[in-house]
Amino acid sequence: MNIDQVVEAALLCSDEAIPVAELVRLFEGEIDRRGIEDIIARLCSKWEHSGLELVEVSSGWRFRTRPAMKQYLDRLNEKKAPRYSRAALETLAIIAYRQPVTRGDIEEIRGVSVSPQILKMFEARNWIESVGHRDVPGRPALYATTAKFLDDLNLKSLSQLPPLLESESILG
Amino acid sequence: MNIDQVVEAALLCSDEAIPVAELVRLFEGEIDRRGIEDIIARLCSKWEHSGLELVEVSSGWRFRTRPAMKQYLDRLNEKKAPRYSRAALETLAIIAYRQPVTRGDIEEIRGVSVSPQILKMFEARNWIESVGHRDVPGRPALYATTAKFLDDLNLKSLSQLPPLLESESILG
Amino acid sequence: MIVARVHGEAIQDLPQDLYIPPEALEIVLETFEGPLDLLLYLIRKHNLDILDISMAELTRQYMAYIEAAKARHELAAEYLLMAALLVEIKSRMLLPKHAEIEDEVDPRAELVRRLLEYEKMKQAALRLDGMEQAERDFLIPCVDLDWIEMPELPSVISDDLKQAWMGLVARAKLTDPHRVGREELSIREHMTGILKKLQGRDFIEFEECFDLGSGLAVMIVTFLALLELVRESLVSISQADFFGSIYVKANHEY
Repeated sequence: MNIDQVVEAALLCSDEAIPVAELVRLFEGEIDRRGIEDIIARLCSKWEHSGLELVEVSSGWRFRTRPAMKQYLDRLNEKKAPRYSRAALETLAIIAYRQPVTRGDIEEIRGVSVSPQILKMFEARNWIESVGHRDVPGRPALYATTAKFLDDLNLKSLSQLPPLLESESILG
Repeated sequence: MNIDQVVEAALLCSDEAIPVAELVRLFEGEIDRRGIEDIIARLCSKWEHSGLELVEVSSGWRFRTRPAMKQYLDRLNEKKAPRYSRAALETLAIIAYRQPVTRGDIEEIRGVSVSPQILKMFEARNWIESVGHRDVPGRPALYATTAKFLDDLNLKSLSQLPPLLESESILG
Repeated sequence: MIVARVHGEAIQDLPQDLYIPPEALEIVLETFEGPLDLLLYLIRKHNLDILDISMAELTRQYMAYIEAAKARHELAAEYLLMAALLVEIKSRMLLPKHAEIEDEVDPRAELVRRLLEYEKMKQAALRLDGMEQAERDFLIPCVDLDWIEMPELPSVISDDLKQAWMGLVARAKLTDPHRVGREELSIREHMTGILKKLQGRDFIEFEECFDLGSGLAVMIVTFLALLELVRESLVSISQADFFGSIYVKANHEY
């Protein structure tokens, strides 16, 4: 077993950077820091022309992928684009088209209760915000869409949302 | 960027085995399965004399350290991987060789009750999973081993498990 | 040295007639994985033929063992159940065979089948343990991808919203269609704008609601938005004196 191979395997299998002082322990102290540094120098040049590189970071040495690899490796990690549930999209549509609305308004239009998670989710994404309170018992928050919502949907203003006049034809 | 380097980096950066069909996606289909298999063959021989080897397991190809490396690498990690108790190992063996089995089946074979912790432990490691329910009162869960179990034992399929002893040899 | 207490009586020495050598008793009960494991141990220890077990012998050894063990341990019920089974098999074997019943099953058959199956699994467990295992015997490299993965959020296009709305309308079969056209939508946009201006403030001046220089059309829409806010009781408009300043007040302020 070649000493370079041991250090290489240790670095490839570690999910954290390993300091030289730690690598010394691989050989129970039989190889000193200088020896480890020599091994690292050899490994650096061995990996010079490959998809990975051996780099020193604050906490020690570690392998990492070269940035040029990203475009390829990203293709493996392609996840299915997440989608919002119908309930979420309808809630968003109501806020966009009927703003400012309270949660009660949304529930009245949808005919079912609206989970607070949906509103929180869109608030967290900074797509909706509370712009005031309706002066009725409970003082419910009035929700409206934000500028970020428009930006993210590539709209200049709400008036660029698709018009809904066609709804008459649906209703027949 | 050399194609071998891309596949090598992808395999070194994945904690799970990658099937050939998946590796094809690295090149957006420009290299077919045969091409990927050629790359893998080249990588296998490139890594032949090193601390890691490229192996095929049930869910695809992946690198692993050669067992001879473990004694060195263990010096870095204070925490030793757990050894399973006999009760745990026997439970695992029954699930592996007699799957799908219910907890009752396991108890019948071992002649003692099976602690739910053992099943939970292997489920947590994703080595076993419930694959259905037996249609008897109580509808007990049927356990089977997973692809990860095979991968972690470096096996391509259940048929690579060691054969069961013939009863004659027991009589010895 | 007290080896055990039986019925409160201290036993100094191991019983002499015990077939189990003392060293076997040194093995604590926990080393056996149950009665089948113990039976296999006894069969092996005494070279009994598993396919032709001498029930008298096996039962006596088993009983002796669990009697001794019982004195030291809380014995699991499975061990006692097995004792009952052994005695039952032994007694059935004492009964004369009926020559006329051809397919009379050997009372030991089921026990032998279970012992063989258990022995197979016991061996399989040892072999599994002998196999290379991830983490215990080898590691899997996992080099960091050196870029931060941003969680991908669902993308929405404006047509999704339209479809969602149309779906709502269709589902509700609204008799009174909400005619939300371009104009009305911009009214609602301005309603939101006025409410945003009111945030954190008790009131604003009427003029502040309007974005001067945005053109007459926008001013009119803003005015309509203000009227709509009043109609929906979201704001109130007040004027203290003739020709004095007009204030727009958010209704949530008391």
